[in-house]
Amino acid sequence: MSVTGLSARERSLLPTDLPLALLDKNGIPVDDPALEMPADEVLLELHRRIVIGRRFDTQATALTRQGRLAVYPSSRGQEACEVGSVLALREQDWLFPTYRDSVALVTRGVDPVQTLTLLQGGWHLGYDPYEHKVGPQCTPLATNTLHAVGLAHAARLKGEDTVALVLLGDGATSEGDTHEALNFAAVWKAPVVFLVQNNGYAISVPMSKQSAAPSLAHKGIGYGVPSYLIDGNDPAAVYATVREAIAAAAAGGGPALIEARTYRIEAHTNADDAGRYRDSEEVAAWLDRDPLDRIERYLSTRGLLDDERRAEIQAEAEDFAASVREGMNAEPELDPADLFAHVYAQPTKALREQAAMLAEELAS
Amino acid sequence: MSVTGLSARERSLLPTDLPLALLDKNGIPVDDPALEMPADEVLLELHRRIVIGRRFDTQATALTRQGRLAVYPSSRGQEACEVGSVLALREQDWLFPTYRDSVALVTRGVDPVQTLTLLQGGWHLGYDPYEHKVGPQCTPLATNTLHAVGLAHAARLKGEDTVALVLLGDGATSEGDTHEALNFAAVWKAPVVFLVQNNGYAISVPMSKQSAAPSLAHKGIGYGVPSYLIDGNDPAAVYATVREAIAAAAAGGGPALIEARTYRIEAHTNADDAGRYRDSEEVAAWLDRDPLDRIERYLSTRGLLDDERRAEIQAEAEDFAASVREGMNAEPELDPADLFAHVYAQPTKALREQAAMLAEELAS
Amino acid sequence: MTTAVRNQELSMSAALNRALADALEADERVLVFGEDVGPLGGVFRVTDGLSARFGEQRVFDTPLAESGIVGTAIGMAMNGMRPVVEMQFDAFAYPAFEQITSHLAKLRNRTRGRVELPVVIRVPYGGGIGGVEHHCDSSEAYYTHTPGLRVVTPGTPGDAYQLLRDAIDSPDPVIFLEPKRRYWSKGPVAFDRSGPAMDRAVVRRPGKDVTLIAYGPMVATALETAAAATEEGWDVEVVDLRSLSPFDDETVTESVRRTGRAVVVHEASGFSGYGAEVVARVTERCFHHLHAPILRVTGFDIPYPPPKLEEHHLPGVDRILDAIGRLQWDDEVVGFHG
Amino acid sequence: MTTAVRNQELSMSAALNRALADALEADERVLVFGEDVGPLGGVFRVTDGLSARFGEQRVFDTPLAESGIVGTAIGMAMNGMRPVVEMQFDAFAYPAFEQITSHLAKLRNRTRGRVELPVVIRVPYGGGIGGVEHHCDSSEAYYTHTPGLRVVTPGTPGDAYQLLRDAIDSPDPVIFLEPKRRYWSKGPVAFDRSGPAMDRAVVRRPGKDVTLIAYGPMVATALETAAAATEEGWDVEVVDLRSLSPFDDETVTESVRRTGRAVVVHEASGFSGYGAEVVARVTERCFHHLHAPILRVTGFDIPYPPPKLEEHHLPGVDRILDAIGRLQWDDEVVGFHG
Ligand SMILES: Cc1ncc(C[n+]2csc(CCOP(=O)(O)OP(=O)(O)O)c2C)c(N)n1
Ligand SMILES: Cc1ncc(C[n+]2csc(CCOP(=O)(O)OP(=O)(O)O)c2C)c(N)n1
Ligand SMILES: [Mg+2]
Ligand SMILES: [Mg+2]
Repeated sequence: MSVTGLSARERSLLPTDLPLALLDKNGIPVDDPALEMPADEVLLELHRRIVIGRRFDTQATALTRQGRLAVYPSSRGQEACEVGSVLALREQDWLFPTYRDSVALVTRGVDPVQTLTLLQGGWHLGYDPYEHKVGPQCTPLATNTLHAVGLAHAARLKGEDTVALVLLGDGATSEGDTHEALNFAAVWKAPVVFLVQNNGYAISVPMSKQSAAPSLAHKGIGYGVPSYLIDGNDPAAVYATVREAIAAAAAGGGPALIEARTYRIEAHTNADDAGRYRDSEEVAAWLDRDPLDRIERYLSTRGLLDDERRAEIQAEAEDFAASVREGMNAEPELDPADLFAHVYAQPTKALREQAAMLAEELAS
Repeated sequence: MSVTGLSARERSLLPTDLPLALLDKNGIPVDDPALEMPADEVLLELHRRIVIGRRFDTQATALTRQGRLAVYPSSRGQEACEVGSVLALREQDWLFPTYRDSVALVTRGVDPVQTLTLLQGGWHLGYDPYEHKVGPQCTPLATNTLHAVGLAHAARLKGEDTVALVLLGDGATSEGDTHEALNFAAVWKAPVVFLVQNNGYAISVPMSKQSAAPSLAHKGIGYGVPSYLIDGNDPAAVYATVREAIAAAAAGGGPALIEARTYRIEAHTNADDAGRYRDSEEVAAWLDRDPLDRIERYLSTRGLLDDERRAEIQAEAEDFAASVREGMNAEPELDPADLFAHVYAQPTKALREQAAMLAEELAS
Repeated sequence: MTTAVRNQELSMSAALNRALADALEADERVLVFGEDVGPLGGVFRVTDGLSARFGEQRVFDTPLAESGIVGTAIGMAMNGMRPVVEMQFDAFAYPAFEQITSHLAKLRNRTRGRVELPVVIRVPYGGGIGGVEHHCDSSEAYYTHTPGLRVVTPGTPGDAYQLLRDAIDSPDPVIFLEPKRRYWSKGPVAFDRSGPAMDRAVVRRPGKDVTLIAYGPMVATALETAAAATEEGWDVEVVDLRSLSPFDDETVTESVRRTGRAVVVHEASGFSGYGAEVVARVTERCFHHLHAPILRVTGFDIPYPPPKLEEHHLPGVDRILDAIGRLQWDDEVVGFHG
Repeated sequence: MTTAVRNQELSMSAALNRALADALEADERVLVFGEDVGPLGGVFRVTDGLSARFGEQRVFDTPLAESGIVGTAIGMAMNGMRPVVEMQFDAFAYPAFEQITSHLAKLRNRTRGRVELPVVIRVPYGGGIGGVEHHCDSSEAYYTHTPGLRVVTPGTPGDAYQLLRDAIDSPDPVIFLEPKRRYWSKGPVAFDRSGPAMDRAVVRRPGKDVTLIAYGPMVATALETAAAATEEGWDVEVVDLRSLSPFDDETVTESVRRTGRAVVVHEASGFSGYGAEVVARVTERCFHHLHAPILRVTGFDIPYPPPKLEEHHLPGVDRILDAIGRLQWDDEVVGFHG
């Protein structure tokens, strides 16, 4: 087979060979970047939210050890994606997160206790999706991609200026739903941004067993969706890329696919034993590419961040963590009668009977 | 987003901008072709089989009008794909066809009456898949792609030199299973060739509503699968491409994706009314690109085919059609007791009871 | 144009088409989409003319992917739309099973009522049309066992109109099963929606000796059977369930307590089928009124047969009459399933 | 190493691991694959150590796609392999529903026996482990209603070993449901496969007053109930179905005719659930032996609850005892479902 050259269309759809970045791993701006460096206030906010997000994450992990959370999938190491993408959203945009994206949720403003309700075992969802325009944290992999496309397409039909950002993992890209979502979005020109957090593993399964493509971003061209490969540990790059993609989608340019290369520092969840499938050198190499370090160094070098300000933010993060601890110490108030509510808009006769039976049992 | 250039890997995976061809629509060899022209005997055989295949196809359509077939999805106009791909198979290779590929089946040597059994309403499958290494004609779209991958991977595990060729339509590429199959095949380096017959429509739905990609072949790079875009009405090009892909797969090179641009001259099936969604000019333009015409002109120009030989082949095709007519005139022998056979290896007690009940009913 | 005529003789297909048109007219949030539902009008012509009339923004063809259709319908409903989607044939709804089961059915409950999904999934189902494999499944039991879904199926053109309008207006997701062999059967259709509520069964024919419980494609067969049964001296009551989930205990229990005998009929395989639920719950409630166990007349426990054999699989008048005959009128003990 | 020990006390998880190892050892056509079944050994450690022992050619991780896993297993089986695949949790088998229903279950029949698919799909199912949403479904009824599939579920470590070996040897596709709350329960395991055939139910505890019909995770609960029931003066017989499809009429009918009373227990929602089939067919066959309608004790007709509420949903000893108490010992008429 021979290739006769690359058309302009192809050129506009393919990702770059190397991940786009604005800051290198030491926080030094890269030469001649293909992305626009966010404004200083944005960078400062990225930093602050990452500090808070990370503190939240370690707090949640600690809560699993105390038995206050049933399970917690940490996003430690992925905060550039969690925070960078959410800050790039406009108020009217929607976020469709997965189970791993609790940090994204709190960054979006969802109450941290409500964020953790699912993982606490209290109810399937603790927050109102419409309050902050955040879909339910999604467990069945890749299924949320289609919800995002539907919601965004409906917004367009209604003439609303809304973009949906959907988060998914490297593993989730293998599911049929991801394919269908990218295709529907492209055909409909739906304003959706797909952000794949490629953290190297689907539980224990490494990328080499997940895909043989040059990159996951190379999937985009097969749908006619412009794609970006970016350094997912660079908060500035994530922010800039998502911002650009959202602007394009809002302007009627259709969907975009972003693969952010990052790494899950913790095990899949507290219940997982990552030692079975990866070694500590690999983890160490990624710790060296830490997103928080990177932006902190940059801001410090630029003189935008001093020790005092850092201490302030750290204190804020500690307060936040304390509020989470406190919130999670309270047992959630759960009424068994609620089991029968909201199965249908109005409980059926059979459900009313079953509810009565349970009530009787509990009374006796 | 900016593209920094095309790597060698990318270059080897992307299809060409224009469909590859060996013969233009008038049967004139294209300049500087990227494919190898098949040997003369192959071209002659392609021609002969296309004549027979087309005669078979028109015969089958006629049988629907006489009520001898419940339904028939014609592949008229797609014979370059149907015949070219099958002749490129080696004996040890497997074919995984769809409902539209009856001509591929008879070309592979499946008895024509057995081929039509499904469509006659006699039994779900008339032939033994193992006899000619032909999977069941598959109706649930795209599901057969996974069967092909599994079979091919198993062959590799067993050390067998077997390649699986799976046929699918443009519409079927939108199903999640196609995505999963391409991905599994690529990761496993399974010897599978995916041939998409892009005939412009999924029943009534045109390509513009099916995909926004530059071509369907552009999906390949998203899996790391080398892809070909070819002229699907050029029998020589189809043969040469499938042959090349099979050789590469057999040599351990892994899967390939081929998009063949062709056209469904008839309606989706005899039950469809194509006038509702396309106009006759469009059909006429494609009639002008007829695969049979094309190879016939080429062979005639080359002096490889004269009127006498053509008459011989036509006679052979008529004989074939007559045998089909005759075969289909006989009502299939069907024993209602067979309903209960082969649900399990051994009928369960419940099925034996149900069979007895039916037998009693029929006896009374 | 739509309001002038109050009552019309229509085929079920035309009644459904009319229901969609009236719903599209009545509520701009209603969207109709799926495979070939646009210019073609659907392979059964149920959406005929709708995209021309309401525009391709509201009635449109999608890419060929059922999970995609249902998954995007969920997202649209989250954003205030009322999608009515079509699965081309019953077996082709299976790729959407995860979206239906894990999301469509459960999202209201999972979000404590915050997310409401008024989605209707239209599924042409059942056999009797000479369809080749995968075109004749009866998949109702997969849906009725999934809490959060409503499952309804019309047996007449009149119900087709009313139930589809009600399904579209329902705040709950509805699996709307269309008995494809009855698409072309005609019957009176009233457009004033004066029939019983969506979750109620109806007595289609009163009788005092035995209750025949049927739904969808089998309603007509049950009525035929009832007519034939008079010759044998049996006065058969026919109950048309209409709503498979929830189940109308009241109507069915009242009938069976009165007649003391019952037969449930459906096309789907019997084993672990919907009829089992009917037998189990009606027996629980009517045990001491029953003269004989409730029998089931169903498809066999086999994959749906090829066209030339389907007549043997499908419950017909004779087989139902046989079952009625085995209801221990003389107190002998015989079971249908052996 | 595997043959020396004849009998061992193992957890169900270990028994399953041993069954897989012995099957891989015994037959080189056996392949084990799925998500995380390789080096990790599966999230429940059922495949622990197998990829190291048998190599990544025979025990391997796949890309993350359930339809892909089942679809390729079908292709491999067509080519002479005997794939044993894992769905990580019950709800995550739904994406494979089309491959299971339209192909795995039907291909033998569709090809008139020419294509045989000895595939085993292992599905950890049920609740009681504090799992969050989508991790606790009981999906057996979706499979039991699909002709062509065998559906089995062990209630004990001993059965786990034997049934899995039998399932792998079966020429038919088998949905192998593993009750995840029992993974860590220990019990004796015999490696000589001397137990009853795969399609037979067993009486786990003989009794004469009432038959408790259970399977999978509820077998232990049923036995507990039987023990508690002696205090109330009831001698409870416990039948462990083992095979949900096909159903062992003989064993169950014999028991119920003898006791005259029965209760069916399962975790899944009751409506249109597997228990309905048990009630319907056993009632058909035992009607005149029954003193009361067969009752069901099941999960409610709701999506599986969050961890902190699941105890209210799951059938437990008290609820089962209540149902036994309602079996009209004094001839009063009360139905469980109201
Ligand atoms: C449909 C489906 N199959 C399987 C699972 C079980 N599961 C939960 S997380 C996970 C790995 C996901 O990997 P990836 O998409 O890379 O996301 P990550 O966890 O790395 O963020 C698996 C297999 C699931 N949740 N949904
Ligand atoms: C899963 C599934 N969904 C829907 C259908 C109904 N159907 C049969 S053929 C067809 C169109 C297929 O188009 P394409 O893949 O382009 O193949 P072609 O018929 O053009 O050869 C559709 C929608 C099906 N067979 N399977
Ligand atoms: Mg990952
Ligand atoms: Mg097509």
